[in-house]
Order: sequence, then C-alpha cells, then structure tokens
Amino acid sequence: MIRKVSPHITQNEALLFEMSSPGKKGYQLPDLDVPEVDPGKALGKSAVRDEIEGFPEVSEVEVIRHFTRLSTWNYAIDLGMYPLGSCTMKYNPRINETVARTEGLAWAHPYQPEELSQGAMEVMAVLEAALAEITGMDAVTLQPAAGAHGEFTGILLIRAALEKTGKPRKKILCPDSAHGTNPATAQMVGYEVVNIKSNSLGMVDVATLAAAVDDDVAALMVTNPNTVGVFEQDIAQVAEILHAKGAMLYMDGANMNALVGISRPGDFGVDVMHLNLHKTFSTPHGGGGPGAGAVAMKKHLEPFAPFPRLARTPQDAWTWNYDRPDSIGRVRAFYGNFGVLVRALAYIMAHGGPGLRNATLDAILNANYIRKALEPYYELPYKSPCMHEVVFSDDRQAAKGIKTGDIAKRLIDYGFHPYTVSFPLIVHGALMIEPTETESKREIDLFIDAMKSIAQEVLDDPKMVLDAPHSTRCRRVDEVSAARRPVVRWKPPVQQSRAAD
Amino acid sequence: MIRKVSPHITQNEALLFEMSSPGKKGYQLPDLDVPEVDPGKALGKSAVRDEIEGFPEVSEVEVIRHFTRLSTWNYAIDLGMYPLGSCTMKYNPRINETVARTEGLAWAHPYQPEELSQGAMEVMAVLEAALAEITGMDAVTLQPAAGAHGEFTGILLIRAALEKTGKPRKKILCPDSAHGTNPATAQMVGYEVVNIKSNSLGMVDVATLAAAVDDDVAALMVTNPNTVGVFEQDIAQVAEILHAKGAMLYMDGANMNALVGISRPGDFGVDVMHLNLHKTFSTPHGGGGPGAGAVAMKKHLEPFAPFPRLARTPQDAWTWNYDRPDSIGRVRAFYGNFGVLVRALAYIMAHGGPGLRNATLDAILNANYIRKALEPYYELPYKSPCMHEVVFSDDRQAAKGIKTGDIAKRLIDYGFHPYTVSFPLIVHGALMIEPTETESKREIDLFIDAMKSIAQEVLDDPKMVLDAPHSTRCRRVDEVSAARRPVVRWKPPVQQSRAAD
Amino acid sequence: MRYLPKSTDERNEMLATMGVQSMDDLVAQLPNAARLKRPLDIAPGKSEFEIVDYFRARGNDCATGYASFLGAGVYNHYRPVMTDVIVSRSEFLTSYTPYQAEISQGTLTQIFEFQTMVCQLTGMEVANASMYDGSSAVPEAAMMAVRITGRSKTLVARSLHPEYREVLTTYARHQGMPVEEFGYQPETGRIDIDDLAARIDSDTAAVIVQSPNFFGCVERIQEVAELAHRKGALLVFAFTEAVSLGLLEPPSEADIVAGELQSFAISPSYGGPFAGIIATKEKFIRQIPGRLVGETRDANGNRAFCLTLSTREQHIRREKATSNICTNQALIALMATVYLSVFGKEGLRELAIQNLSKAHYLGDRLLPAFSAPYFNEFVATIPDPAEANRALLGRKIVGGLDLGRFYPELAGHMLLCATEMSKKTDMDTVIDVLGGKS
Amino acid sequence: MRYLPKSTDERNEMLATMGVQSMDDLVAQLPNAARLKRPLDIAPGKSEFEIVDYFRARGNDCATGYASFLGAGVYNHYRPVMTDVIVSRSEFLTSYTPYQAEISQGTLTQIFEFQTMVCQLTGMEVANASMYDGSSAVPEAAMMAVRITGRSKTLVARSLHPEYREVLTTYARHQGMPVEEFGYQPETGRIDIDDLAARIDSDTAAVIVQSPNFFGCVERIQEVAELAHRKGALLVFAFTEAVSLGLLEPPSEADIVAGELQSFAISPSYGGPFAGIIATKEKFIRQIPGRLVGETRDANGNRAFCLTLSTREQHIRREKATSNICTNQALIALMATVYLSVFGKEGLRELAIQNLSKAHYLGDRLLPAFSAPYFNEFVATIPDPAEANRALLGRKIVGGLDLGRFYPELAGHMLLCATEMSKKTDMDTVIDVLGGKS
Ligand SMILES: Cc1ncc(COP(=O)(O)O)c(C=O)c1O
Ligand SMILES: Cc1ncc(COP(=O)(O)O)c(C=O)c1O
Repeated sequence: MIRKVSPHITQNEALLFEMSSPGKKGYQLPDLDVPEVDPGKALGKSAVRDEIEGFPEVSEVEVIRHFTRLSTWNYAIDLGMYPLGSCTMKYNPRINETVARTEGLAWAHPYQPEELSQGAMEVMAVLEAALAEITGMDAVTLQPAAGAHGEFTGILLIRAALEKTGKPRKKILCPDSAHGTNPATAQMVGYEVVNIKSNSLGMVDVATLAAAVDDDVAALMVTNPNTVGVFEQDIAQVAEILHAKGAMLYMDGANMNALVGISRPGDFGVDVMHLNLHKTFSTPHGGGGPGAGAVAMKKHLEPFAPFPRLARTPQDAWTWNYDRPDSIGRVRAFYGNFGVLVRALAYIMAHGGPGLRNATLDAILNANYIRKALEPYYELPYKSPCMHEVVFSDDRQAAKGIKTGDIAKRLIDYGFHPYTVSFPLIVHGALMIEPTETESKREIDLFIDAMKSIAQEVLDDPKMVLDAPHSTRCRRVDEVSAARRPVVRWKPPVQQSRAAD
Repeated sequence: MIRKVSPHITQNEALLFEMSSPGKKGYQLPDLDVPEVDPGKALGKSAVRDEIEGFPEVSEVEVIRHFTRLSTWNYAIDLGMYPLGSCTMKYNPRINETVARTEGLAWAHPYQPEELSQGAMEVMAVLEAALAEITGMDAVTLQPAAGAHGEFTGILLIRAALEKTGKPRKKILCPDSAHGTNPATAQMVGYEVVNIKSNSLGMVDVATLAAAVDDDVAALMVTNPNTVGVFEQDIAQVAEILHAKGAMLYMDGANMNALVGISRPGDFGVDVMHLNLHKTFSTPHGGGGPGAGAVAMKKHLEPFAPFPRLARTPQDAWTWNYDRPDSIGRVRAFYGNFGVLVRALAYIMAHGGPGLRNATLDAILNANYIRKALEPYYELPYKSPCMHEVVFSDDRQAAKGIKTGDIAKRLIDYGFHPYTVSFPLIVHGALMIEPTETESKREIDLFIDAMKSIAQEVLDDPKMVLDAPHSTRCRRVDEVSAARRPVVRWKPPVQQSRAAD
Repeated sequence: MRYLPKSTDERNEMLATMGVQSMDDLVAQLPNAARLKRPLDIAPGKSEFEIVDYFRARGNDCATGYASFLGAGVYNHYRPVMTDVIVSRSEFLTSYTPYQAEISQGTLTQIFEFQTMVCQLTGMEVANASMYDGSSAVPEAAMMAVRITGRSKTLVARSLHPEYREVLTTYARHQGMPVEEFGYQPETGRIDIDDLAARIDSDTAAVIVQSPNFFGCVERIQEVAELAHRKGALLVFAFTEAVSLGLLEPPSEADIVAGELQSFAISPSYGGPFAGIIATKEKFIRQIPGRLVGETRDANGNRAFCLTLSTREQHIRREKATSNICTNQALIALMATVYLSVFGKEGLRELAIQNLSKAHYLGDRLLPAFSAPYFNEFVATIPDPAEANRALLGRKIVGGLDLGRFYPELAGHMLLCATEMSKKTDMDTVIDVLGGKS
Repeated sequence: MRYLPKSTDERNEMLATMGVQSMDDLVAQLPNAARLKRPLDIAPGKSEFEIVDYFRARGNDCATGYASFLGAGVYNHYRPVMTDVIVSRSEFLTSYTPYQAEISQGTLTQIFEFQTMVCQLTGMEVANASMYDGSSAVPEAAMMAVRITGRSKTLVARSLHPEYREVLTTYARHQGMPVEEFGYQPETGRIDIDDLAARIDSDTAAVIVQSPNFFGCVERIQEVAELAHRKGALLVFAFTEAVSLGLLEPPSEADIVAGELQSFAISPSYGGPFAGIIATKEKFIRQIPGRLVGETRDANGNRAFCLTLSTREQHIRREKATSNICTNQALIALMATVYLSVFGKEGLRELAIQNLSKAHYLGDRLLPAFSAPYFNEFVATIPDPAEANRALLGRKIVGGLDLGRFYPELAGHMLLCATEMSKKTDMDTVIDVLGGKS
C-alpha cells in the first residue's frame, strides 16, 4: 500500500517562449538620470544587434506563475527523503540562505580594497581552520568550485610536488569502484589512469595495490568510506605502500559525512583530499549546484596551493598573498564560491564540534538500520559492515526481469526520490542508498516499507514495477530518443518563424 | 478535455502532534549571559505550569517538511486564476513582501520616540494622501484592520456625527444584495437593519429608497459597483435622497478595483467608505488575512476619526495627535496594520496614477470578455453592463439537478479555483466571477473553455459534475458532519493519553 | 506595466471578440457625473529598484541599530528564519480564506494545529482561527460574555493594556454594554480584588483581567475566577505577552481567554499586523466569533478539515452574527504556528525562563516599584523618565515606557521589558544610566 | 540538535531492532588507528540568533553603503526581487541534479529554457546547462577546440580577463596545449590583429577573444573570425559582461562562446558562486562539456525533458569524458533564467542602453585612454590610481581598478565601470575627485 503520497492536481505550463506576446513586460527601469546615448552612434551601427529573435516577452505575474508551476513538478529534500547514494542529500538549513544574503557579504566585490573586505576574508579563514581540524590536514584552499574541481586541484598539487622533485610520474591509480570524476580528473592533469580491482570485501586489495605501485605511479585516488559504503580497513597500510614508493594518497571526500568527528583522513595517511561542501556541509544542492570543493592538504603540498592565499599583515589584518612562486596557479577567477562557503560555515557553527560528531553517528545509524531491514529482500553484495550508505544489488529482482532502474522508478510512486542507480560499477545493478542523518525514523520506516512492498510486487505484479512511475504527471521519459536526435533548444514553430517569410 | 492540470503525487503528512517525540528539538537559544532565575522562586511555585501536555516536539527539518508538504495541498494566485467574486484575488507583487521587511520599518516599536519613527509615519501619511486622491475624499484613517473593521469604523463615524447633532437615529438601510458584514456591522453600532429590495437591474431602486428614508435613517450602506458587478446608475440621486433627509451614504469599497482612476466615490456623493487594501491594493490575502481596511471620509466626518491622527509639528515633523475630543475613540491598539499599509503603498507606487487606471480597465475588460463568452451557456440574471465582475446563475444547470456549488467543485478538476458560490443572495444559485486585471488572455481562455466544458458535462454526464472534484488529494469534504459534532482541536488518542493512566 | 499580463495585440483581440471599439468604451456605462475626467494626481509608476530605495530610506528614518527595552504589548523576540520561509510559500501567501476545502487542506490543517496549540497553551477547550489582534479580541470576548450570560455589564481591570481599554470602550459604546474599571493595589501592582468585589453585581457579564498585567505583574487568576463565578459572571483572561504562557500556570479557570500572539515570531512592525485569539470552553463554542476549522471526512472517508459552524458568521447570519469579523490574520497565525513548532514544548519553557532571567537581572538592579512577581516586564521608579530616555538614546538604547502617559498617578515611573534578545551589556548600560545598583 | 530529527528514545529503538548496544558500537568497524580519540576542536553549536549576528558583524566589516565603480568581470546590477523568490522555492533549492526525469521536470524544463535563451543571446545553435564560471568555461572551450580540430595550440588575447588567462594556463599546462598571448593596440584598446595574424599557424586550435574586452572595448569579431577560419582554427568568443549581449551584435561568427552570466541577477558575493556557459554550433554538440537537457516524450507521448548525451560525461566515459565537470551552477543558472524572463526582449535592450549611457556620461567627462567604442567600462588615465581611490573612499565611493595590478604597461590607468545602478550624483563626485571636466 502506498502510504506516503496521494495524487493531486498540478498545473500544466507552456514554455516561456510560447506564452510571449510583443510588448508584455515584466520589468521597469528607473528613469535615466543622464542623457540617453544612441547605441548606433556610440558603438557603430554594425556593432548593434537587431532584436533578439524569439526572446520571451512576459509580465511579472506570468514569470512567478511559470516558475512556481514548474517547481511543483520537482521532488526536493524539503518534501521528503532523498536517499541518493554518494550525494549526501541532507537537510539544507534555511539559515544558510539568510546569512549568505548578508548585505556586506553578498555585495562584496572581489576587487574592493582589502580593508573593506576583512569580514569576507575572516569568514574564509575561519572556515579553512575548521575544515583543517575536521580533516586533520594542515592547510585548506577554498578556491575550487565543486568536488571534481577539487580533485583537479588536488591532483595538480600532487603533480606540482612531484615535478618539484624532478619527476611528475605518469600514472594515477583508481579503484574500479571510483566515481567517474576521478579518472576524468587524472586525465586532465596529464596522467594515465590505471584501474585497480577491488577485493571481495569491496575494498582496495593491499596485495594488488602493492603490485601496481611503481616509480611511475603518482598517486592513488581512493574514496573512503568507499563507494560501497565501507571503510577501507587497510587504509593506513595503503598509505604506507604509496609513501614508501614516493607516491601519494589522494582521498575523494564525497563520503566525508561518514567520518566527521570520528575519523580524520589526515590521521590515516591521506596527503590531499577534497570536500564537497554541498554534500557534507549542507549547502543546498540547488538542482545541480552551486557547490564548493575545498581541498585540504598536508604541509608538504601547501607551497603548491592555488594563489592567492590568505595571510596576515603585520597590522594583523587579512591580506591576499599572490607571491606564491610554486603555486599551481589559479583554478578559477577570484577566491572561490564564496556564497557557498558562508553557508558551510553557518552549518558548522550550528552543529559545533560535538554536534557534527552526533550527526555522523545518526547518518551511520540510519544506513545500518535500513541495511538490516532490507537485507532479507535485496541482495547485499558486500557483507562488510557499512558506514553512512548501503549498496544492494538487483540480483534477485533481475532474475524476474526487474532491474534496479525499474525499482527506482517504482519508488517514485511510493513518494520517494530513488536511490542512486547503477553506481558503483563494481556492483552489478546497484541500489546505492544514503539516507543521511536528517531523516526521521518515521520517514525511514516508510522507505523500508516501500522497498519491501516493491520487492513483493516484483514477485506478484512485475508489470506494475516495469511500467512505473504511474502517479507522476509525466510517465517514464524516453531518454534513448532524446540522445538519438538531440533537441536542446526551443525553436519557433516553422509556420510562425520569421526565417520562413 | 482538461488542459490545464495533470495529476501528480503530493506528500501525505501527519499532524505535528502525531510526529512528536520527547526531546526532539527545532530550536536552540543562545547561552544565557545573566544568571538563570528559578521560576518557582521568582514567581511562586503555584504560578508555574507543568509541561504543556501534548505540545509538539519536532526538529527543524520536520518543521520545514511539514509546512512545505501542507502548502502543496493549497491552491494559490501564484498557481493560477482565482476568480472569486468580491475578493479581487489579483497578483500579489513580491516587492511588497520585500519592502514590508525593511529593517527600520519591520522592527519599529509603536512606542518608540516619534523622532525615531518619522519614516513609518511618512509612509502612512503618503498612503493616506494617495487613498484620498483615489477615492475623492478629504481624509483617511488607516487604523482599521480589515474591510469589516473599516465598516465598523465608518458607521461609528456616521453615528458620532449624528449624535453631535443631537440625534443618532435608529436605522441603517442595506440593499438585499449587500455583503453580510454590512448588516452585521450596523448591528454592532446599535442600529436596526432595514433591507432594501434591489430593482430588476440589480440596482438600488430610487423610489423604494426614497420611500424608506425617513428621519430615523442614519445611512444607506451601498456597494458600488454592487455585488452583481453593476455600477449604480442612480448613485448621485441616491446620495441626494439621503442627504436631503439628513442621512448619509456609506460605501462598501470592496469593489473599488472597478473604479480606481476612472470614478471617485467622493465625486458621486459618498460620505464615508472603506477600502480593502488586501483586495484592490494587492497586499496578499494570506489564506485569510492580514488585511487593512482604510476608511476615507468627507471633511465633515474627520473630527470623529479614530485617534491618534497624524499631524505636523511646527518643526515640520510628523507627530501623533491624541487631542481629538470628538473622536469615536480607538478601533484597535496602535496605528493599524502597518505592514499591510507598506505593501499597499508599494503597489500604488509601482502602478502610479496612469498605471492604476490601466489596471482598472483591464479588470473590466476581463470580466466583460468572460461574460460575453459564457452568456450562451449560463443564465445572466441581470443584463445591465458589468464592471469588474460578472454574476451568472445556475438556473439552466439546476434544471438538471446541478447547483452552482457542484459546478464550482468541478472547476477544481479543470485546474481553477472556483468563483464565489451562492453570493450575492439576490441571485439564486449565483456564480460570481471576478477575474481581476492580472489574468492573461491565455489563462482566461482556459477558464472559459473549462466553464463551457462543464456546461456540456451537465448535459452529458451530470454525475461527473455532482461527484467532483475527482483529481484532488482529498475528495469532496463533508462540511455537514463537521458542523454537527464540531471537533476543533486535536486530542491524544485515548489509549496513549496520560489522563487515562 | 509589469503587473498587467497583456499586450496591446491581446487587448485588441479581446475587444474585437466582444465587438467593443476601445478600452474606453468599456466604461461607457459610467454615468457622466461619476466619471473622473482627469488623471489621478499620483506620480507615474516606479521601478522596483526605486521602490526598494524609497522604503529603505524611510526605514533609515526610523530607529535602526538601537537596543530597546520597550514592551507594553509589543515585544522584541527573535524570529526564526523558518517563519518567513514558510509564510513566503506562494501556496500560503497568495491563497484566499480556505472556503474550498478540497484545494485548501494545507491552510485548514495548519489552522487546526493552531487552534490545538492555543488550547494547549491556554488550558481552554476550543480556540478560533484568529482575531485582528489582542485589543479587538478583548471586546469580542466581552460581547461573547454578554451573549452567554444575558447580562450587560463589563468590569475591566485598570491594569489591562490602556489601549485595549480604549478599544473596549469604542466597541461597547453602542451595544448597551456599560464598562466599568476597577483598580490595582498600589503596593503589589496586582488588581485590587476588594474593589472588584465591591463592583461586581448580578448584571455583571464579564470580569476582564490581564496577566501578566500591563505592569508586568502576574495576577492570581484562581482568586478572581472564584469571585466572578460566585457572582455568575464570566472571567475573561487577557494576555499581551504570549511567551509567558510557556511558563505560567494556564488560565484554565477563566471562561474566555483573549490575547495577542505578537510575541510568536511577529515583528513589531510599528504596531501591526499582529494576531489575536479567543479561546473558551467547549460549551460556548457557538458564541465564539471568527473562523473555526473542524475535523471531518472526505467522500473517501479520509480525515479532512473544513471551516465549520459558519452559521455563527455574518455571511449566513448577517445582522444576527456573533461578530462582523471576516478577513483577519491567517498568515500571521501561520507565523505563530511555525514559531510554536520550532520551539516546541521544551523550547517555549526555556525561552520563557530566559525572558524571566533577563528581566530579573535588570529588575534586581533597578528595584521594581511593585512587589508582585513579574515575568519580563516591570515598573521602575525613575524621577524623570523622559530625561532618562533621552540619555539612553544617546547610548543607542530606546528605554522604557513613561507610564505617566497612560497613568497620571504613575508619573515618575517607567515600564521596562527585557527579553531573550536583551544583551547583558545593554542592560548594564541601562542600569548605569538609570542609576541602578550594579 | 535541531537538524537531527530523532529523540533518544527513537535512537534506542532503532539500535534495539538492529541488535546494537550503543551509538558508539556503530563505528566499531573503524580501525583503531583511524579513530579520532578526542572531540573536534570546534566550539559547541550556536543558535540561529548568534549565527545571524556573527555574519552580520562580518558583513559590517566589509564595504556597506558605498557606491562602486568596479567592474572588471563582476558587475553591480539590480537583482529583481523575483529571482530570490524563485530560487528560494524548496523544489528548486533542495533538489539534486535532475537525473530522475519524472520528478524533475521543473528543473529540466527551466534548463531547456535557459539553453534556448543562451542560444538566442549568443547567436549559437546549442548551449549547455552551465559551467562553474566564465574563467573555467574559457579553458573548457579551448579543450573543446583542441578535440575538434585535432590541433594543440591556443592563442589568447592579452585583453582577455587576466584571471581568466591565469586559469587557462593552469588548465592547459598538463594537457599538451601550449597557450600563447597576442597583444592589443595601444591606441584603440582592441586586439592587435596583425600580431594575431603573425602568430596563428596550422597547429592553432583556438583563438580566444573577449568582447567587450577587459578594457571595455568592443572588438570586431567578424574580422577575427575570418582570420581564424582562414587558418583552420576555431574562434572562441569570451564575455564577462552578459548585459552587453542585449545590445551588441551576437558573436554568430564564433565557433564557441564561453562566458560568465554574473550580470544576470547574481550578486557579486566576493567572487562567487557565478555561472559560466558554453555555447556552440550544432555540429560540435558532442564535444561540449557539462550537462545538456534535451526534449523528448514520455510513455504517454507527451513532451518531456531529460538530461541527454551523458555519454560525453565522466559517469559513463570516465577518463575519456569531455570534462570532469559534475556538480556546477544549476541554481545560479536558474537565477539568470528568471532574470532574463523578467527583463525579456525589450528590457534587456533598455537595460543595456542605460548601462551604455551611464558609462558614457562618465567616460565623456574622464576621457577614455583607448579610442575603441566601449560598453559600460572604459580605461581612464589617472596619474596615481591608488591615491585617487583613497580620496574616493573618503567620499563613500569605491573607485575603479588600478590597471597596473594586471598590466604593468598600464600603470597610471584605471578601469571604471558604470551600470544602471550608478547614480549621477555619485558619478559627478567621481568626475570631481578624478579631475574630469564636468
Ligand atoms: C564519490 C564522488 N566523487 C566525486 C564527486 C564529484 O563531486 P562534484 O559533483 O561536486 O563535482 C561525486 C559527486 O557527484 C561523488 O559522489
Ligand atoms: C462586498 C464586501 N464587503 C465587505 C467585505 C469584508 O471585508 P473584509 O473581509 O476585509 O473584512 C467583503 C469581503 O469579504 C466583501 O466582499
């Protein structure tokens, strides 16, 4: 029985372009207080464009209705559990949004004088210190814009340090369970990617690793807990093997929500890592960003960090230090996704040290509770104890012709966002479930019920699952034909097109 | 065919009390910076309460989900057309919300020194002047909290002025088309209510009125345009008849959206009137308030206005004048629903004089366009040209057993909020439709289609209409049994109740 | 214009369908005499940018950056971010009164929760969906008492908020409801129960007492209730500081509770909009004014909510209605509901204790003029309150209320309020300037 | 803690179901060496009130109440209220990347509109859903050009934003992509096309030109495009001031457009988050990095949208992906979409003309150092920019950018920007302080 949702009407809506009519306006500008300049005269006639063909012309009320209606077609954390594994879809506190809009911060121009930017710089400095403490690392750069950007920065740091010793090396090792951004990043830094097979526990196999590490290996990129939700038991030894050969250990910190307050990468041998502030630190995901990918590093990598770096003046004020001869350079303009950084610090302040630890424990509690409840119904490919997420496979259901993707779609009918589908790749037909700490027992119990119920449907009524979702305004979407002949922009219907005149 | 909405899932949700668990918290207070006082000691043991039984204990994430989920069960102007006659459900500009939260205004304490309140007082003064200009009246009080409160104030003014002449008189006349608040108000001011029958055009009948006005009549309360959407053609004569007998003309300004910029009550003989700022002037209705019921009056009533009144000091600053010996007194504490006043002024500033007039014309255009389109399908009881709203009756449909209330419920399935049902009382089975100016042609055409389609369904498939709505999360609600044995608060289930221990 | 979703083409198309020549022809029906023949004397429309600028400037003409120790019916409490988040949801902000239950269950469910929480806080059995504010809830409660008892007279404590008393006078004047005041004890600040006893008689419908009263003093409600009931009158309990309900014994002995919820996340906003409530005993439910939401079932048998007992209201009862009140404070009541959900059982108590502690820190050093226990407000003897307040303004502090304004007998006294927002450093400044012992 | 929706009872119940003794037992799996054995050295949790207070104080430590004439890649434009209203909708703010199309049509539809508007503005045929920012979009565009042409070299204008050039250097370093700069004409401020012609060769994959360039000068794109195409290279058109697209001829001759949308309702926010875009010709669609939304049908045959061509992305292609980009700037792109909807066709043009007019009011009185037409920024010759800016600060004005910081050859020059937000009175002050003719 579906207990969590009921069908209700939602408004249909055309595209903005389709509701446009010449002369409708959603704006008004103040009267010009200076003489109006003729664009043709100021810029030259040929430099001035004609009107923007097809561009929308709508009123303010149509704008608010348009986006409000569209919004009702989305699922969201504020509506319910969002157990996307690896994504840490936790509650996004609204205080984050409030403080990010603080006038002096939201309207700070990156080039305004440093003496008029001390507040913004202080926020960054405090956040850097907090993240260093949380990760057990020596220094942090806040410049990268997201996790993948952080990986890029981190691998650049490793390369720069190795180059400094005279040899950048050639290869980066990635476990076969790694997220796709890891190999893609390694490639962008000019490294060859070598995949390392995980062992039967889903972990890095020490022997396999030892065999793979040679003088050409720059680093191993490991995710810990890894993408099957398991803490790498041999992580200290892994680090030793690498370090012994002059290679480094990069940690993908996407799963840091399992560790904050209970374990620090800096203490188990990691040289450099990124954090996804939009995951672990609750800045909202926003339908796909903005994020921030802080990179934490050991002392030996700090000289290579992107410039500018925060520093203190003799007068004890903050200043930007551009004099960083060994720096890898900039990975983006200005100083980072500052607005996201403000949100992350607000989150850290709200929890405080002890609170952060409790959050981690609750995240682990939730994942293990789900694991326990669903183990009788879904195949658990790795039996190692899990941390903040649990990965099942669709083995049993696939036998009946139902894949993880079908179960995911059916979960929508039960009122939940699906888990992460088909990742990590080492689990065939993976169901990757990460509840996070911000789900109530009530919500989790409903999730478990839904998953059990679907398992039963697979046996009793497989078509119901195969054709899901049934209760959404839009039925299963054909992704295959979208890719076959991509239409990625609206065009005016041919009969109306001016081009056709 | 239903073109405007599609069914989609919406989250179910328990009551807050039902999701409570001891020790869950949605708050944190700063640490006390003074010694904590023992309540028993400070107040006496018996003055201190036990814990509040049954009071909710939930976390912040549950709070936001709770209210967000509930919100998705509501219809709203931001979702679509809301053609509630007499309610002027127009677009509520978001700038109103922004400016009402301006720090110095939102945090102004009503007793803070006048020299630190000049901005707030200026806002009120500017609004008073604008409303006086719009209504053609001499003075305005902003103290009343809503339309009915404004009526109360207005009738008190009339009574005070008449008492001043030595005779308060005994009766208030109300057309039978009047809104229920009119007679209810008259009663609260100690007047007997005499209902006046409207003529066949839906208007005040001059002869009937003349016959009814005697020395005991204090005033006529007229709505203009009246509740059938018709401008009272004889309004000037109506005023004359009253004035000739020493009685006054009160105007219910609920329908002022039909007049702003094109006709001023002060110019056609009205002595006093209220405005619903939450209708005509776009402050949001908020699910039932807050409103503001400014009262505009002619000079001769101004001495009786509620105190305090805004005045200028010799130093040209604003001051509150409490020295108003003839005042009716206060109708509420402080100065009025100030936050609503700010919003109304923002609206007036956005439109400006010319814009306000254009808005009125568009409102009239929309109503007449609908009238024209639906006249073939629904009975039009009054053929007089209409202003900003049109009233049909269910005569033709009632013949098939379908009432206005059923058509209204069916309209929900078509994606619209119903029109006003069964009001005004002089139209049997009324469908009172007020589109306002902020509906696009597209939206109105969809409404017309829906109404036509329902008219057809009444013929083809009456049960479909009778059982509507079909597509909402909650089917037709049983209002009769709700009233029979009213349950107006949640109580803990008996088996869990402490009282049962 | 940005609020008008039509192009000129569209207008013309519509006019053409209707066979009307021009927009101006639409108002041909207006009698010539009623026509405005000139443009309104209001400046042309302004951009958003200018409007924001204008109100910012007006805001800056008011007190910003001051600490304040004003209470007197309007309190500075922290507003959790959540409240504005929720009331800004279009679905709450831009909906009408929930007459159409099938598409208003959000608002209806929330009001049901609101009514429940008001009952839990006040110890009453039923509560309405809100009133304009506390000051108009009090006279509505008196009118209720008159209807219930069939008597006419109201006795009101002089320690009820002075502006509430003024509103009561206005409401009562033409309804054949004489209102009489009774005094307070000059030592304790509590009501003078002997004075009340002397005045109460067989025509007394209601006795109105506020607690904490205007001076911040906590009244002994049981005592008053006994006296009133002995004489067949109803006790109307009024409150202006709702946070006190988190700590003080609820007025369960009262017959009607009428109060103001401004303390629950509603900004002072120069005096409004706030939200009043009326709560009472189940047996009086049909006499309660304003909207009520009740639980019921939908056609599928599922729990649902709807407006109920509308036969009390003016739409149906017209001149025989319990009140003329119609639109009132739904969105503000929603703010309060969110606030109470955020604070919850423990939070409200902790909040109240913080208020108590802050006020007593200040009170202990300024010596209250009255001896009765107080919650977060108290009266201090200050020779020249106006002068003292001027001095405080110089320190960026808005001081207390000069009581001489409302109580000539209390000239030379100041009403001071401290809440969880009052910082010790500011209180120390007040103590310093007002010559308290630190 | 308020973000944790569990009571102790509930935790214990869950542990009991699992047969686990205590919360600490949950992490028994951690190797001893990896365990943190002390509490984090981070202060205990703070209340909302304190957090708001803290950031307010930090905000006050920054420039508030100043007029600013800084541009240089970050512009002060008015943010319509609507943008925050929309991005604050929970359904947009708290959703993930729209992988599950059936419950993400809101975001998907909006991105499709965004892509369309970017195409309309830039004259390109396809656009992606966003990039981190303009500075990282430019190297991604260069990488695209390298993939498309099979060549390796990038020629970049010295008048491209200096920090963008730095980012390009970082990205290019290890990808076998030599980057070479070409100059600008010291009189006009436009690119030195002869220098470009001299450097371009058969290994040149991309020529990168910004317009208006870092000095505010409008480039002659057609000319550069012809040169590049003649040599078989692609033209990458970069922009930092998106408002200019409302007025300037779109760069339809370019092959790839990479730019920054910060001007579209995105607050300066000390440099981010902003939103970059990449747009290009249809034929290059499979080389575009980042997310793309495409139109398709659902099982009922209705129009629907979904993420598409994900075979370009790292989830599937891993080390062979077009880029490693994953999470980027969806919500910021939504802001821009709302902004563009509000302004629309006429508004964007009027806005651009206001910018042009304001900048020319200032420029006409300060005499630009370069002769090329400019949009809303220009370079003025100011003997001692640092000194001049200090003087302006005293008048509550943040002046222009001292160009010597990035261009040693332009010491003694200042880059000044005026937008629709620049008030004439402030401009007059600038003119006065900088010794312009008024
Ligand atoms: C394990 C892992 N690594 C890296 C990333 C990339 O992070 P981002 O999306 O912030 O670039 C993700 C998130 O998608 C991830 O789950
Ligand atoms: C004609 C008429 N008069 C009076 C009122 C009462 O106004 P309010 O609800 O603001 O008290 C209304 C609105 O409901 C109305 O439509």
